[in-house]
Amino acid sequence: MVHIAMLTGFVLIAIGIYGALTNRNILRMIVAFTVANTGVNIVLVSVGYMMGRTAPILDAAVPVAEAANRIIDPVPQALVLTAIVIGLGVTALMLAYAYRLYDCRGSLDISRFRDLKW
Amino acid sequence: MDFEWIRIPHALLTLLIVFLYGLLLGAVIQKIGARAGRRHGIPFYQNYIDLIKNYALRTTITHGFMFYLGPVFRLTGGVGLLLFVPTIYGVAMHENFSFAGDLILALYFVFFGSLGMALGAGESGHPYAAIGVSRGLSQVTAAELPFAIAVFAVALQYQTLSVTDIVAAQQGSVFNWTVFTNPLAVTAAMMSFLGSMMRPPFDVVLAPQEIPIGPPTEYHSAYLALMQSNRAIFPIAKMVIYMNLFFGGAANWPVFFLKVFLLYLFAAFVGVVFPRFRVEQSVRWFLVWGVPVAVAGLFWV
Amino acid sequence: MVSAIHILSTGLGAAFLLGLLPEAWRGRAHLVTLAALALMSAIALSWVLAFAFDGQQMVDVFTAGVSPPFAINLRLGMAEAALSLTVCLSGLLSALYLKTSLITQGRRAMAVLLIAVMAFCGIILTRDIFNLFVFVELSVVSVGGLVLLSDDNRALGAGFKYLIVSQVVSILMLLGVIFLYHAGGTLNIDTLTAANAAGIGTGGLAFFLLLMAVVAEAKPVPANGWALDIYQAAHPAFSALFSAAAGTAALFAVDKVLVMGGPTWPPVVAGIGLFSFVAANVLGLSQTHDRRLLGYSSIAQIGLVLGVVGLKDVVGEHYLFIAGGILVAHAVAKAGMFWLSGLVAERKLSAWAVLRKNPILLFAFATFVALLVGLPPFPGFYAKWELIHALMAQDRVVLVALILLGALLEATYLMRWFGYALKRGADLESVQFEVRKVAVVLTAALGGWGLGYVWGELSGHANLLHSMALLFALGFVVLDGLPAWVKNTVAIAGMSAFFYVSYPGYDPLQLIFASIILLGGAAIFVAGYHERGRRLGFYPSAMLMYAGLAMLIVADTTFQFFAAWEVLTVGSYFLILRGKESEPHALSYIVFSLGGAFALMAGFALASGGVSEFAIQGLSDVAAEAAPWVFVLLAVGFMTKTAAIGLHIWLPGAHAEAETDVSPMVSGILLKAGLFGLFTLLMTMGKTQMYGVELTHVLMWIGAISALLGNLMAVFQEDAKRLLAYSSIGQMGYALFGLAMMNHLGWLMALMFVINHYVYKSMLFLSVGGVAKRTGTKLMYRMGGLITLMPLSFVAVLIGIIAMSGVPPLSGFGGRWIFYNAIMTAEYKLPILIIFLSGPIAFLYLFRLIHTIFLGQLKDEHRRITEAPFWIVVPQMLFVAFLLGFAVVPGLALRHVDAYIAQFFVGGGLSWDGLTITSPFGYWSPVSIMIVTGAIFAVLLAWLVFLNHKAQKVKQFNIVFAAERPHRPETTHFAWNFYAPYRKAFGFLLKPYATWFWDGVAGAFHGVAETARRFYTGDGQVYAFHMLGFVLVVYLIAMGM
Amino acid sequence: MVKKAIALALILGLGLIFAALLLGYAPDAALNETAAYYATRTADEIGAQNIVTAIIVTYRGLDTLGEVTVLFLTAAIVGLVLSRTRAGDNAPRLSDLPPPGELLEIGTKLLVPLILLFGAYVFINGHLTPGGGFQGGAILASAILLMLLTDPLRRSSHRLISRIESSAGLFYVVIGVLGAALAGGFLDNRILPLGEFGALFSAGAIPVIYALIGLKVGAEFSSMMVSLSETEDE
Repeated sequence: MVHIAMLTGFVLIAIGIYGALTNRNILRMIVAFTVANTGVNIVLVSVGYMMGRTAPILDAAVPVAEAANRIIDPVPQALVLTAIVIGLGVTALMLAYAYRLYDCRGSLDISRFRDLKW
Repeated sequence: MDFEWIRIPHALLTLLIVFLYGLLLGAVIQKIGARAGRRHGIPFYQNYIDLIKNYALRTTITHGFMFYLGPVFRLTGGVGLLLFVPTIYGVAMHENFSFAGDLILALYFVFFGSLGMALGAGESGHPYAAIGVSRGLSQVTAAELPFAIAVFAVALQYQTLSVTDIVAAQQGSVFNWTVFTNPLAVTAAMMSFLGSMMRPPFDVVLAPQEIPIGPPTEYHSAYLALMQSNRAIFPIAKMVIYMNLFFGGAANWPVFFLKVFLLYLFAAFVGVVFPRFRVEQSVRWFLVWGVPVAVAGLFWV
Repeated sequence: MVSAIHILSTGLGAAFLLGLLPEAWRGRAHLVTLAALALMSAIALSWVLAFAFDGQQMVDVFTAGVSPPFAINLRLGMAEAALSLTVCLSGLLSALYLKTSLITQGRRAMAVLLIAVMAFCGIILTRDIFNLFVFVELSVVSVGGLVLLSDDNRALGAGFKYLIVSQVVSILMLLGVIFLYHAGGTLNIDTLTAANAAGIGTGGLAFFLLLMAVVAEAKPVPANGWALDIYQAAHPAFSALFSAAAGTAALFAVDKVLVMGGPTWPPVVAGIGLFSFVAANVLGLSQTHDRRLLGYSSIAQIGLVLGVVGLKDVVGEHYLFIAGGILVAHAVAKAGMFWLSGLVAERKLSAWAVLRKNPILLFAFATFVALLVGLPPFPGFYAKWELIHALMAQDRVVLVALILLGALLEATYLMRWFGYALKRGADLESVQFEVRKVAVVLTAALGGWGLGYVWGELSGHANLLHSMALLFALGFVVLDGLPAWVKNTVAIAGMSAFFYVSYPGYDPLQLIFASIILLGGAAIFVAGYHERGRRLGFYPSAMLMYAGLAMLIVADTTFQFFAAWEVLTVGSYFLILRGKESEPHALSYIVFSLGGAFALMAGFALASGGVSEFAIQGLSDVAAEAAPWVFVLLAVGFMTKTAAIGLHIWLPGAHAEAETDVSPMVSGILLKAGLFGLFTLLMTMGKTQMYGVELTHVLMWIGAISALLGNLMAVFQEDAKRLLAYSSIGQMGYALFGLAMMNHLGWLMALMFVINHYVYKSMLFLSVGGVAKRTGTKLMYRMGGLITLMPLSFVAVLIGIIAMSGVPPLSGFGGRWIFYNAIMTAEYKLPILIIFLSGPIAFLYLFRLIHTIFLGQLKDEHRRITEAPFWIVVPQMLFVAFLLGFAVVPGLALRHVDAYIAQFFVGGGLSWDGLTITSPFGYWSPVSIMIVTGAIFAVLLAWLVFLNHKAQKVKQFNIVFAAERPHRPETTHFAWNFYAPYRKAFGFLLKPYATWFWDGVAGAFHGVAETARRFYTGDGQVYAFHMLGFVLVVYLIAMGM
Repeated sequence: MVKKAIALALILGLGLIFAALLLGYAPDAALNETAAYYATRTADEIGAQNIVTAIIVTYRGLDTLGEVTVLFLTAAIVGLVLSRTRAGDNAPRLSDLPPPGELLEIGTKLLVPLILLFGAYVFINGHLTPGGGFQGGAILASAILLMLLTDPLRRSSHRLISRIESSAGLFYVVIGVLGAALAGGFLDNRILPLGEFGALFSAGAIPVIYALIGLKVGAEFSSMMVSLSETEDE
């Protein structure tokens, strides 16, 4: 179960990166990266998952005393939230770039932006 | 070996003898050369006459300061060279001023006159003078090399740089002469000797038979006379060194006259047999033939 | 003390506060930004001071009131505080520099800048790997934003490439973080280390991913195309921040992360770092765009530090000193250079010539270059010294070689650039620089000096900035505004006083060298009165050289020796660079000199076995297996300075193109530094065999061949100063030969050459320089007949060439006499033959020198010129007097040295009885020679005058040849190609094999650079390929290890 | 083609690493030390029911502050970038655009307050139930999105948004600093009483912080959307 989730995550990362490496269109690259990010996030949460346990919320169902044996690892959950938001921030920044790039060159082909080299 | 005032008149005496003999020898050798070429040649007293004539001439011009000093340098070089080396072995009055320095002094003093002469000639502004100097200097770098190595070999052989000591070591028997104890070094040195005597095949520096060339080109009257004086003294001074280093020196004047004459004759003999080298040819000749022999002589020791 | 967390909270708080300010309050917003950055810097500074002076211990800052590993904690030690300070200060200065831009862009831009600085500090401070990720992402986003500030539209592309790559990096990093968490059960670095998480399950792989992610932030070659583009296109003030702060933060992150991984990974990181260092420097060679070049240099420097980080265990206790030294020097210098580039309008390297308009900026530029190259007294210098020693202590010879190669390449392009700035480009009309920006640059430069002081204090060696000589020299930087004659007087007085004060402390050998350096130097300075105006830059450079020389001869330890060596090298470089056409020659000088210096450093390190404070005397007991290598390294180092054949190609140009009074300094005095080194080497190490070959014999050969070829090349020069320069090669060859003979008289001869060469070469360079000043050319065939117009110069040259050729009665003969006596006991005869050959060759060029300049035909255009300037003639006359005196009483100087040398050799000395000097083989009486020669000369002259007193001076063309009267001096002056037949005979020896060889080396490096840099195609996607490929290749290599 | 092949090769290489990670992964049987600490100590130390919230806001509060800052940065940069191109714009007139339609207009009027309320609920209860500042903030922003859909030319007050954004951020930092000054460390939530476990006003400063985060995130998303929508006008 965990392995399946994790495999899914990895496959998504691989697909995302492959997409980013082969698509010349900037928007497609950005989308590919979001796919890869999603994959990363899946891997992230799957690491903390433990079979047969419940969410780390100490309500009536999970008394404090039993918490250590009843809940899944809360840390990856916290991390993934942060990772998602940061990923979102970077994606937004890339989109802003895409906008400006298109604005100044009229094209979204990454290979057109090679004036700086060597 | 310190200075005493009496050395001055003694040295002047040596100088006088050498000077007179040098003038004579020059003419004799020239005559021998002429006869070998089936010409009549000059009388043996010709050099004395020329010298007196030149000293007496009154038309004198100068191109400047160095021009004026050139002949003085030249003759100082010749006289100095003679006087820094003991002329007659074992005779105190002909040890001259050899207390001032050893063999090395003599070797380097050779250049004193040449340098001054070259400078004086240079100021004349005559391109032929400069060309002569250029050729002469070029040739001498190679010509001196076998000699220098031979001298080094001899010095090593006798473990001294003092001319007197070197001569002393050769006394006793003819076979103690360096020419027998280290024939290779002497052979090499004699090659250099040819190069320094301004005779064919190494006389491109002065090229006396064609247009005048070389340092004396612009010199005349008393200047020329000084140089002629030098031409009498300087070769003999040089031959004294050769004699002392390689041929056992001379213990008295007759032996001296003989050895010097034979050495001079050797140069003249080669001169009439061989045609003239161009500068680069003579440079190569010395490097190809002279240097290996000299090196062999060095390792003979 | 304010908690370190407030470095972060101040930045963040101010960033948010900016959002509350009205849009129109841009000036005030900028002030808030500056205030926040200043506050952050102040906090960091207070900690730095506390660590440095109050014995403050490292502190952990807890957040959330919970102790780690359960909450994030920050750590603040000396390193963190210092690096945070670096980051904050570069942020502050950049913000100040960017004032106009920031005000135009508005408060949002300022907030981004603040957050960037805050994020870099966060990377440095945090001890939690996920928190590290957050700060890294923050820095990515803020960098992405700041790149947009550039006016250059291409910056957009660069920024986007950066984002692409950082996406890849962040994916790797997150995977690494989460799996490391899984393996170690925590995110805290210290706990992970303690738990050895990298050794559990997938922890190793996870660690690898994390490590690669942080290493990628340090922009290793080749996964760094994006960084170069950013450096090139972004606003320079931002690039300054990016290079100084981001690089610093990334390196510290690597350092932090690396401890978790166990012993496998440091070598990998070291390999990556050093590869980057060398590769980036090679690539830098072919850059023509200033900012991109700086980018390559940044990558190289950061690579070097990365290498040191990887070698942490090897360098041991000096780790912080070394890594920190290189890092702060890099940060300050690189930031400064980027700020400078913002003041330069064009992007060509030669466009930096505009800095010439402002001495402050030029001073700053020089400071930055020196910081980067690691010249004394800057931190990089101390750090490199310790680094090489630490590596040598562990026998990491290959690493030492790599680092020195990289450093040399870097020095090459930086120095080349400096040369361009100083010499290239047309003279521009005056340019107005913004005072604020100049102030920022100056602050950085002064900061560099301050750091130099600090590192000197920390070094455990004597602080160079405490050296009187160096301080005196640096004082001239301050005095530079005064008129030249005032400075000249101060210099002469200072050097004389210094000599007077130090005199009692010198041993005879030092005394000889000290007299030449200090008194001789002062004598040459007399010529300096000729210069009008202020002569900017001359005195600091010259005094720097003299200071180095003065420090060199009294050096006790290898460190002092090396430091002095570098100081004199730098000073002389600046001095040589002053010549009109000297830029390429100065470059080749400094490159050779630094190469030689590096050889010295390696040699010293090898000799001491890595002990950085090592007495020079200790060279005499170097372990037998290392000794030959030490000998070779040191000898090569010293021979670059004496310009032994093969290493000589820098000399002719450098000496010939230098200014009139500089040529004697760099020829007559500077070359002696190499000889002094060789003296020291042979005095301590003596004869040394390598594989059965006696190395001193090799030196003899080198000396002999140098003498021959130096002289031979001098013969064929048309340029008078070049002729003298080549002759120096020959003369130094003689001296080297004498030393290598390893007998008493050989050394005495070398010393004689030391003195004589100084006198006559200084004199000749001055005379020739004076003539060149008057005639406007250095080509001898264009002169001629100047004897009557410049009689004093003529006399100087005359005496000079007589002395130099060794003709009695002048002092040159003494050298020859000692030489012949010395070779009598030499064990090895063959090279002597070459010396015999080269001796007379000297006559050729000397005669040519005097003849073609002073004799022969006067040219029409020179008929009105006068004697050389008074102040240039004065020192020449001093030298003439000295030469005549020295010829008569050489014993005055040599006697004591003779006695001094006696302690090194058994027997073979001279005896100095009365007027005659006696050796075991011969004798020499200078006074008698002088008197006899003088007397004969006087008598004959009197005789000639008596006969010819009425000689009439005739006109110039009163000569006759080939039946015509010459009328044109040009066609009558036999001067050009004076020794044509000689060339036919010896020309084959003159093929410039050495030049071809070095050209080939240089060409190969440039070729590699030109080809290899095409790897950076400029395509962002390709850069992502590089990144991934880099990770995989490192993985494969690491797995293979 | 070559490029794809290389890309494929690289991905395969990456795949090897992934495979190693995947195959080497063994799920923990019990909570590791850190997680166990959170499970057992959160109630006492933080007083939050939702352990994830406790971690996000307090234990790893610095991360969260950074996270918020990332958003702030992005918003600022997007604004910066887009305002540059927007300079000198000629605003289009309403009449150029098709009307949004009655359903949307009325739906918007009805839904926006509800959405806003829901968002506030989510972030205020972040320490008790799933959800929190980010989720709540995103919900808030969706209300703004709805408004923009209805009236693309509505010039929402940048100033207001940025005020909210900045002051929320500033307060967040201030609370953090207060934590350092008054309690155990930066961002310590115990500057306010922990209250009764499970109550709305409990867990110290967490609700306040989450509220600030919610506002801030909402404002940031809104500002980004507004900026983007305004550029789209041209």
